[in-house]
Amino acid sequence: MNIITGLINGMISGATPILLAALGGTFTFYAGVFNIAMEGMMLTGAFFAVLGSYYFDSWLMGIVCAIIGSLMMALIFILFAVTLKTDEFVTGIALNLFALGATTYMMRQIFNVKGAFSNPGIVPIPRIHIPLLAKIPILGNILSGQNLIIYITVLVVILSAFIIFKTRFGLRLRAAGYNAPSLDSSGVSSAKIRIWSLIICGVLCGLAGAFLSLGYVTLFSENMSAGRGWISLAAVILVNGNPWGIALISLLFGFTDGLGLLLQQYMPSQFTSMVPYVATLIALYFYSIQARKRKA
Amino acid sequence: MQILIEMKEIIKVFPPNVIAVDKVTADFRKGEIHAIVGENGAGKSTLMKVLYGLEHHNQGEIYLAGHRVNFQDPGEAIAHGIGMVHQEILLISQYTVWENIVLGAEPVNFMGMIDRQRARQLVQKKIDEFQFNLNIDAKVDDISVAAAQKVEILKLLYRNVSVLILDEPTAVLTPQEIPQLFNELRRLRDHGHTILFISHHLEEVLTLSDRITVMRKGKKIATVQASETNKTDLAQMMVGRTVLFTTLREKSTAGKQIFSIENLTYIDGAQHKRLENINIKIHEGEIVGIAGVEGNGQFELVNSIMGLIPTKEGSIRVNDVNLTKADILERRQYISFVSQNRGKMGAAVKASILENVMMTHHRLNPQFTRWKGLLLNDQYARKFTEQIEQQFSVVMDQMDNPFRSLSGGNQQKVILGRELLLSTPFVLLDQPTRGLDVGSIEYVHELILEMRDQNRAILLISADLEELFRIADRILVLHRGKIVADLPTDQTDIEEVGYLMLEGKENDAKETD
Amino acid sequence: MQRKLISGIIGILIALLIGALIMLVQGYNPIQTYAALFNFSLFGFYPLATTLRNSVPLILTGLSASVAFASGPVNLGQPGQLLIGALFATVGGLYLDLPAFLLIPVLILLSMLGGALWSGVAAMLRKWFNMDEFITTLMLNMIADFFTYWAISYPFFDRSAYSPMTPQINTNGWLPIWGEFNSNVIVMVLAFFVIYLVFNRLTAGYEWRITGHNSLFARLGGIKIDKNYVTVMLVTGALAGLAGGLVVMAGPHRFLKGLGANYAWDGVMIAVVANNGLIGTLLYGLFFSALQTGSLGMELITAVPREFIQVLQAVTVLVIVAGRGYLDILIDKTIARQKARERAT
Amino acid sequence: APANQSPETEKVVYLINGALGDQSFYDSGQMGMEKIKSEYGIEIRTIETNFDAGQYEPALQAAVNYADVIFVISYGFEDQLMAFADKYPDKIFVNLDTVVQNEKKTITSVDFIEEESAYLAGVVAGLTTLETSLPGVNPGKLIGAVGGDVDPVISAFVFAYTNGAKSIDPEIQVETKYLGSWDDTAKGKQAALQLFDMGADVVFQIAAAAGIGVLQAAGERGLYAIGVDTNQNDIVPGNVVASDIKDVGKAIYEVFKTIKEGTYQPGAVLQYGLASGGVDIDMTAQVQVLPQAIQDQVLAVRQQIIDGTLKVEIYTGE
Ligand SMILES: Nc1ncnc2c1ncn2[C@@H]1O[C@H](COP(=O)(O)OP(=O)(O)OP(=O)(O)O)[C@@H](O)[C@H]1O
Ligand SMILES: Nc1ncnc2c1ncn2[C@@H]1O[C@H](COP(=O)(O)OP(=O)(O)OP(=O)(O)O)[C@@H](O)[C@H]1O
Ligand SMILES: [Mg+2]
Ligand SMILES: [Mg+2]
Repeated sequence: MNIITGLINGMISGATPILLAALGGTFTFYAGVFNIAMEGMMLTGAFFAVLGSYYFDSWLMGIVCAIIGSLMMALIFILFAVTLKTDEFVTGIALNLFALGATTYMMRQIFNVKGAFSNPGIVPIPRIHIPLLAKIPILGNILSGQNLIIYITVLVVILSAFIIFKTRFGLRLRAAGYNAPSLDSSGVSSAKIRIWSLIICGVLCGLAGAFLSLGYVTLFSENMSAGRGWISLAAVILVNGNPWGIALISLLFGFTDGLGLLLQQYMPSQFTSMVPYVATLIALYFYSIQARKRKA
Repeated sequence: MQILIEMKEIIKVFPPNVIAVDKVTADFRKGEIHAIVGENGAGKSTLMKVLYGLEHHNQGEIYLAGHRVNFQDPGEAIAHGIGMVHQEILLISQYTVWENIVLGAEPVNFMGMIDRQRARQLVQKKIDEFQFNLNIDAKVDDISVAAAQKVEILKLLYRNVSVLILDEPTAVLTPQEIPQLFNELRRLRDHGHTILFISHHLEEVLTLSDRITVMRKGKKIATVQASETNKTDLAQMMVGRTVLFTTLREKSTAGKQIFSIENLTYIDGAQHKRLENINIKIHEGEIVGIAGVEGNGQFELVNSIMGLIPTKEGSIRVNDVNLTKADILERRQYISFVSQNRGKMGAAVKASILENVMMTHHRLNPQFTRWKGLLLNDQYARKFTEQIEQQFSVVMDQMDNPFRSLSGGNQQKVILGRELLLSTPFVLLDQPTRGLDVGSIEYVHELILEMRDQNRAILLISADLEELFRIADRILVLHRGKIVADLPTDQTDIEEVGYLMLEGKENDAKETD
Repeated sequence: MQRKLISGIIGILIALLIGALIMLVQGYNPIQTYAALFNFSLFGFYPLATTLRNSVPLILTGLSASVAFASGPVNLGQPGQLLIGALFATVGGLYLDLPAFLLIPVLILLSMLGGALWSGVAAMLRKWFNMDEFITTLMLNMIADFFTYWAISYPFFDRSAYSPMTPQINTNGWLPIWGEFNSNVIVMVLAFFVIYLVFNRLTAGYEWRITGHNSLFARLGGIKIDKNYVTVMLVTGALAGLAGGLVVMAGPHRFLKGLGANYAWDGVMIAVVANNGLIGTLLYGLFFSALQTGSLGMELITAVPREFIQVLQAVTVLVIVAGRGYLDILIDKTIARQKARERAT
Repeated sequence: APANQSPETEKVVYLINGALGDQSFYDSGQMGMEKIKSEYGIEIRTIETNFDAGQYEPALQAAVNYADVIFVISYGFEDQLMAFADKYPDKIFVNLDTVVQNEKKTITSVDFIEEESAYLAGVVAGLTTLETSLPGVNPGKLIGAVGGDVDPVISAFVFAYTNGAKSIDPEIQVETKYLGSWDDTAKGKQAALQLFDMGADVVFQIAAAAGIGVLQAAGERGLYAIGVDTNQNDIVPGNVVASDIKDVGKAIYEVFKTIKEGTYQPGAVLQYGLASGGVDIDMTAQVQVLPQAIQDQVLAVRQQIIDGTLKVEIYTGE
């Protein structure tokens, strides 16, 4: 029982950073930006979260700084990809490289360490205990007592689905991706919509980073995003940007990640490490089958 | 009448050095319908896009009601009451009709949420007001090009703009729909709207507009009162020489049968019958035209013949070879094909002219390759391209330049030349003159007749009835996936065909009873 | 062509200038640093040879990405294909006993086979199940990474080693080294000529290019695009696999942990920077190799930390591409404006 | 023979296959470098090759061009190291952590007997999981370990750790998780949480930076962890009961001292075990967790190993 709850909790916390970044990515996806910089934005967010939390002695400032940091990356993306019309793919690759180098360099310059900075002075983001939910048998342990960001993430999923499919901004956002000249001709600047989508992506990736470095663990380590941004990209593409689908894929990924660790009793760890990626392939398989059915 | 818009010495150069608009000075009055005519590439669209803020002019000034304006983007133009419908349809195919119409001016509630109810009501009201036949909840992807054009126009009407710019709005409408639109435009004019209107159809222009501006090669040639000019004069101003409007068709002597489709039926993924029991026979030296409103099965017919969609029922034959199940390469030994969409199906616009010219030849003509087809014969391909350049009088700079650097008319010439030289017994032409100017159309028609004289069988799909009457020997009318009439051209007229296109066979209703 | 070269060079110069500015701000001496960079990558026989040798995997994976992108398939699987190619060559080198003139070509072919096999998996997933190669190749990269790690940890593990690696391959499979000059460069140049020929002169290459531009047009022209898709995937996989095989045969002569490093991603980056042009890929591959090789010298001579060099590289990539693209637009616009002004007067 | 004729030992390079910042192994070496710098006033440089196999050879070449003494952690490029040592016999090569011997026998190897300290870590873990009086410790006899990747060094750690624990109580079971990563701290934490969920109450981290996640997991659950390579006991005070020390820095310092003093022996294999002080167990912390009795017991075993009365089995890969 304990292991199952553990697995579920592991799934939730494993899914959260991927989900947040992927939701950011879904805004840019709909706006027609080929954005692969989630990895770098998340990593920058994680670094600035620790920086803010440590210097201001406040997790809230940590979150604020994470968002600011990640937004700076988004602004660089905007400067190059939107304003200077640089290839989005190159911009993304370069930004990821930049984020990795810059966070490591700053960690060395500011904290005088390499590798990881962990310090009791870093204030973690608190867990939220919801008295009512906590009383529910079995589920109580899962519904209550999670990290604040996890509850925020749930809200973000709902809000994203609402914004994208129900609001004026959403209609314009999707229009920018489907057919930018049409949107431009309708009197709405598609470049502006792309900029906004990147800003939203920056904010959400900042949150994802904050969860990584102040939520799940309380430290910053080099390259601590460890490929999660790429997984979130795969999630977005896999379900064509649908926020609910993204939530599902992220949970699947979080689950298989934990499952992989659990399966190490039965097979070599190299194979268990493949589990999430194989699961993604399988998910893609089912998605393609479904898409084909829909088409036929 | 008072002058509303004044464009003074507008110059627009497309990087690096295409002078699209060359020092044009023009004025448009409040409450007039003002047509702009000119050959392809004359700069009509560009001039209008400059006014609409979609392109930015390099030199010159624009005045709106006496005030100097310089719109940075269409948003600003719309805010000043100027709206534009584009030549190429600019709608979001994934969105419904009403979503497309309200996009950019959506009614919302306090939360920024789109007020669906109100939006659909507003749109429906406009549709009713103008008596357009449109389902507001249909996806644009699923509606015909003509319907899409109406959506474009509705988009403007919805915004209550006072200046409407329409770039070739009638190109895809049926003869029956055009008067309807014209009446609407007249009504708008009478309410004080200004309508700027681009068209290649000189007759339309003459009936509809108050004044006409003629452009040629980026320059304005003249602005004339519609009542004081005629078709021949206009054409002469446009082209710079006299153009004859005559029927080119001659009585042809039909030989043996080349092409046949028998009992072709196509049912799409959504179980809709898109083609039903199609039978077409074409003999050598015969041009058979297919008339019909777009979306009545032309697309599926072309795709079936070309092998883009599988044929499950019926058969397709050329020269008694059964091509029903053949792959595309095999079909291409018998079929030449000119598509209606140059950029999408007819060419790779970013590839060089040379590379576009070689297509299909490189597989069918052994002279294009060496070493058993492994290596390309560059020399031969170059010679061949030169041949096309001369034979079809293509104006090109260098054959290694990208295909898109050619003007529209020249692009079409290259494609026609390529397909013509394939020397196949059967030729499929899908709207080969869409968007071309008078001069180019004339040339394309000559080419088609030349093919006929080489005893090929030609299937010509066209939305332009004048074109069909000019060169086709027989006209088949396609309506809702069925061929509802097969008429020798000299035994029918535009009115009859136009009626059949819209209503189908007169006794259709009886048959289904 | 000439303009591409000029704007490329100007882009590089601007990038170096911005890099110098960042260094000044951070308190490093840019002149000294760049001197170290070029001293360790270009000036001298050994540096030059090292730059050349290191450029081989970059250029080959770059060519793989360029050919794929220019022909349509978004093959991002170079990292995985490189690893599998390297594994195939290694295993061949461990078990085959042939004279050098046979073993070297055999291992080269094996590595290409391995890479093609791995890209073939993605191609088949696309062909049979319509699964997007953009994602499948990404996932297959991870899977290849873990799989090869398993292979060198268990079945092919060198029992005398302290970390996961295979034993050294048969010395007959080692690529000859003449002085400082490693013959992997020759294989790479050969591969370049072959792929250049295929892509630009052969009927197949023509069809790939046209398909990359407009697949519907290609199809209507009688080109079998599905078949070509598979061929392109296999060929580009083979190129990436070859990169892996050469890494083993030219360098450590065995498959060891960390073998793939970042070559393959760098290859994708180079392809994009070169706008999928083959000659451009070759030139930018050399440039990035020089940058990476020289970065060691920067670190050593001026004590500029490694991550700073990473930042510099990212800036370089961005500035080159943005500079080049924007320069083109700027030049065109200026000419247009000039022309308009002439007309106006 | 008196070792090196070259009196010049002004420039020293520390060449590592990975990257600094693991807060353990590589960093500990770096501390040794800093120490010889301040003590002898020499120039030092560190070259990190970041597991990039293509960098190994040029890095060696650069090191040879620059320095007189090269300390190298050569996992993965032993071959190249041998070739360079043979080619440049008047440079001093000191290989850390593995034994590498070139033909000319000029490479000095520093071999750490990590089994001895890992065995002690196992003893600590075994005693802790039996000590149910400690808060959170359950009666089950399960302990855990989290490794970065499966490799022979990690396997040696786990092997000795298991032996140490079983020496306390043969019924103790050891569960091991591998992360497939050395920097994914979140995954390190997840693995540790899973082990705690399975009933383990002590987890030994052998995963460099990613292992800090293990320590934080212990803090979150109120359970226990064992640090590695440097003293990590204060990273999460009250939950890290001990650290398995591997002092690369000390080895660097001591070897360099022999070079300066002229007693350096090229080609020697120096064993750094508990007795010589290269590896150790460290239980000192701000917040003491283990009862004195347990600490004494551990120290007693430690003494036995130093005395040679207890022979710790060496991992052979079987
Ligand atoms: N975006 C562009 N870049 C470069 N050249 C362009 C661009 N748009 C148009 N042109 C060129 O500018 C000239 C004028 O084009 P424009 O579209 O205004 O002609 P048009 O009169 O509307 O022709 P048509 O009747 O074919 O619509 C042509 O030579 C065209 O090729
Ligand atoms: N998008 C473009 N990019 C580069 N050059 C272009 C582009 N469009 C047009 N051009 C150049 O501008 C020239 C003039 O084009 P335009 O369309 O005005 O020709 P035209 O003489 O009106 O031809 P036609 O009557 O056949 O349409 C073309 O020959 C072409 O070289
Ligand atoms: Mg136009
Ligand atoms: Mg216990």
